[in-house]
Amino acid sequence: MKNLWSKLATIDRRIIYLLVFIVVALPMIFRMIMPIRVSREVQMAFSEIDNLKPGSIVMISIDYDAASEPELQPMLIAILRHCFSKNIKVILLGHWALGLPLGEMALNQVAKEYNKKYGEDYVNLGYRPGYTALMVGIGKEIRDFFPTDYRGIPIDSFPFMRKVRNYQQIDVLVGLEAGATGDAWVQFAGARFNQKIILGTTGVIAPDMFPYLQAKQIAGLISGLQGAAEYETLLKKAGSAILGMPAQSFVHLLIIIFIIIGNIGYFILRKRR
Amino acid sequence: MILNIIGTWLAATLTLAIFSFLYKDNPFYKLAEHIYVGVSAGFWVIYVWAFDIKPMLIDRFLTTTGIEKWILLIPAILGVLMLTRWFPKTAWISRIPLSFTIGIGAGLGVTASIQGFLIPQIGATLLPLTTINNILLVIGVISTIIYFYFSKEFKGTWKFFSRLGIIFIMIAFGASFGYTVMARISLLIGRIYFLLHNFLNIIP
Amino acid sequence: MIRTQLPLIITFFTGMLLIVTFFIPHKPFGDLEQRFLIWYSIISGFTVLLGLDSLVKYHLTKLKKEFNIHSFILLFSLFLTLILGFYSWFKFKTPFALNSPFMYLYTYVIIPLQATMFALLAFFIASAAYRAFRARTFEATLLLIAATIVMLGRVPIGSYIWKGIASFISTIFPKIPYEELAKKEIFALISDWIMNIPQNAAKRGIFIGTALGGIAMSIRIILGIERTYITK
Amino acid sequence: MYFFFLFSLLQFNYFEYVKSYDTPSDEGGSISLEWQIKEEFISEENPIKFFEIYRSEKKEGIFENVGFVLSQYNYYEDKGLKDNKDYYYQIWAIREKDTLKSEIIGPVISRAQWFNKNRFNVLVITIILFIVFLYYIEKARKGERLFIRKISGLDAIDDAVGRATEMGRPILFSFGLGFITDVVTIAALSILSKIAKKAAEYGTRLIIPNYDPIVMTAAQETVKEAYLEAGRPDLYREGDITYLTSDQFGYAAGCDGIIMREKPGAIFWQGYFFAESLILAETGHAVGAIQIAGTTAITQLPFFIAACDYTLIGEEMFAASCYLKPEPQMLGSLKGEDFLKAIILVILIISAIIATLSIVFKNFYFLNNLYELIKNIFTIK
Repeated sequence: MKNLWSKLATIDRRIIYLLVFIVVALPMIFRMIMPIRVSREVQMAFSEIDNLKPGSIVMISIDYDAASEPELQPMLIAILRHCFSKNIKVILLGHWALGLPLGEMALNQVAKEYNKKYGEDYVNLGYRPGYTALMVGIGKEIRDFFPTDYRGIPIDSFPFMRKVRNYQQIDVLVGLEAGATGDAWVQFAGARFNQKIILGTTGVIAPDMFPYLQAKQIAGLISGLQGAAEYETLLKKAGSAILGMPAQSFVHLLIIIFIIIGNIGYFILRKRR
Repeated sequence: MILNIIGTWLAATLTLAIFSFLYKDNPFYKLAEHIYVGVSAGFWVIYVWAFDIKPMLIDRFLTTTGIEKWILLIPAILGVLMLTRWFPKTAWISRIPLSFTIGIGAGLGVTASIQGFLIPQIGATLLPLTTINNILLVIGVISTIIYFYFSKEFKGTWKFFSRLGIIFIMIAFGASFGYTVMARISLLIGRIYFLLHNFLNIIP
Repeated sequence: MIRTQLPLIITFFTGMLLIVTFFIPHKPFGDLEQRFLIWYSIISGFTVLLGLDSLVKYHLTKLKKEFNIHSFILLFSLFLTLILGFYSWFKFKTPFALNSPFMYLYTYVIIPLQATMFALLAFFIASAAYRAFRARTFEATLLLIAATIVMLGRVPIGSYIWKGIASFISTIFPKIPYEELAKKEIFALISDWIMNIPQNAAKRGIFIGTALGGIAMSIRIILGIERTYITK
Repeated sequence: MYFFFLFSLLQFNYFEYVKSYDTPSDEGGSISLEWQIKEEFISEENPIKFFEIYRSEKKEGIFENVGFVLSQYNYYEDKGLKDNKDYYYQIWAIREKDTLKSEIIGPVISRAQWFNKNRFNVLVITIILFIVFLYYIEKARKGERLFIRKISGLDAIDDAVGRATEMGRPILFSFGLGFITDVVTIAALSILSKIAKKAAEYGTRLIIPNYDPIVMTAAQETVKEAYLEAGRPDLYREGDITYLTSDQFGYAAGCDGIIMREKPGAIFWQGYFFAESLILAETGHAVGAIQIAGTTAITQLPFFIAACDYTLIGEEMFAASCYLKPEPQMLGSLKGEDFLKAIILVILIISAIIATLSIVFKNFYFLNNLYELIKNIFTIK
């Protein structure tokens, strides 16, 4: 008996690691889903894209990098899935040089799922420095900044891009933001050119974006991993956010159980001594 | 496309190699670790030169005119002086740029601490003792400050408050610990999703 | 003499200049802080070479003593990255062009390595909690209780547990209606309170202390009393 | 009739006021604008979307749009202007259905100032701090004896080095991700100096992997000097104080590798840390090292407390160099810190009493004003 208590007080860390791994992986493998309440601002964002006709054009801006990947990448994937499932064309660009690879990865992944072809259904314009000038400039003529896509292919060689000249041909702009570029999109694309904008942001900067929503400067707001999970719920297609939510609860519980076990072992051993 | 597949395999292999460290140190981890240190050290050289030296020094030197242009030579010279460490005889010269950077830190350490921490944190604690929360907050701040008193032995009332201070500190640390768990699990969810979805393709 | 006195003079002058000009918005003092920080960035751009030299020298000496695959791999990946970086810079005008080989390396090597190292924290936070959160002393008990409550307050499972507790309470005390009790998200409420009041208070106290300590340290550095970094 | 005429002229004016003035306490090149739209033009069915700001260099010239703010703001700072030059402004309120334009205001001129009035309270506090520190340092220099309480994390340094020596294992020291411009790194250098001296006396190897090259050079100098002072310059090995990488988690991966292979008997985490703190400390614990951490990074303290044997919390880090090197001047500045803490305590207590009384006795305006004054001193403008 004494042996058992001392074992409880000194569980090998590898057993803890294994259990954490299992508790995160299993709910994901078995696609366990907990009900999620959808907030109004995510519903607004979803409806905006949902109401677009096939062939409409959505421009997505990747304004984050690897540090905000866990929060913003699920949003990007969910929105791409939404667009591709409705045959909406996607233009991707970004203002963070180190974030664009994340955009490219998501595009490759989702395009494969929906059998979409580069140049016919989506293009990736890449990164250009100096975001203010770029945001204002697209209002006049997108070719002034992006005569070619990120590989150097002229954008006019893609059929659907030929008719895109400026914001007027872009139905919705989606900004995925981890910093100040979200404000800039609202100021330059939104206020000057009346571009319809949806923002997806990290949990940290979301409170700063709410005034824009109240002022109807943006048409929807998705914030943090919770927001991504809500979007996935509306889309009825599970992604990493919604699949990860149950794991959160279980790991928290697991850690608390470990703390309790450790303390039971510790107290009984101490009493014996 | 084939490059993407190779890339995903590479990424997955490296991911698993790092995770293997949880069991124990092993050749796979050791390999991944040395690749990581090598690649990231190289990456930072390029990063610093592309985002610091080129725009802040070279481009600016080429585009500005007049005195501003020549002022830029000061940091450039200080930077070069740093490299005198390579030769034992001149190594002491590198103390000039070193002491300059330490001076920057110390100067900012005074004004930035006063403006950024001292004033706002004191200002936020100037509260009327009309609610229990306010009373607790003020007592908590006071006793925590007392805990950090160094030139007095903790005896009597003083001891009471310093102990109260450590109680507040421990509650605070426990709470921040618990608060952070969620963010850390999110990271693991992201990695496992990558393995299950992008690599093994067994979940949507 | 010059070797020890000159650095102290430079530190004094730089530090005092930054403090005094903090209050002067007029040119050329207004942007001095910004300017010095840019200068610091430029200086550290050069010191990258010192770091590189240190890393390469260390592993070359190791390799010279006897061949080992790991030092070789490290140097190989270091130089490969540098070559790909400068090649991409030259060919695409920026090393960060998405289709450049340098970015390929970033995407499929650095990002997964970074993310996985970061994700190790999920395991370590569990093992640290298990080991350290023992009710050894009164203070340690408070630490673990605060952590547990905040953990429960952050996830949906906390409210399930509370519903269980609520039904237990209402069976023992039938006068307390279950419905109303269950509606109160007690763990979330307490956890918010802990974060806002005691957590905030202690954090403020630590901030004030740290700020004072940092200011004292800075003044000691400026006055040349603290001079560990300058040797004879 | 005459009245009506005047009224209709005034009705043309949609704004309560529009003010423009040189932005105070700045380096010039900036003009501030403030405005208030009349209440009767704020309506539910035709709400204001935002305000646009127009600028011209001549009153009759062409006005150019220079920026906009959302409707809830009524302040705009126009930057990037030339000093001592006339500018004219006009504010447009863009409403759902129409646009209301203010009258043209100006000319207004931008200038640079020599003193930042917004920082007056910072200046006063800076001067007070300097006076207090200089006074106590001077007092200590004259030879007054000062008491300093025990800091257990620092007393443990000798034991930790001793234990590593007994076990025949090396010592590992890390500055975390701090740069030389973080004063906490300088505090860590002082602690390193003490550890290096002990390590040299015992002949124990000291390994320091680095994140920042400048910190690395400072560490090399400090350790070399400490070995020299301990009379063992022969033991100094520059190859043990190396640069790893400036990638946060690359550094953690490298440190973890070193810990696993070298199995240090004592580990010191001293400096500024971010999320990697727990990765490092848990690995250190796994190899059974005594760990002494110290940081001012408040977010990482809980993890060090959980995983390490001793942790220096915030200010204790800065007190360390005084504690380890008890020169009179050092102790003097520590005494100065404590004096300032006492002042802060007094301020907190007195202002709490005044604030409470001013609520209880609402008629004593004096108390209320006093409380407002104290609050004003501790507000950043």
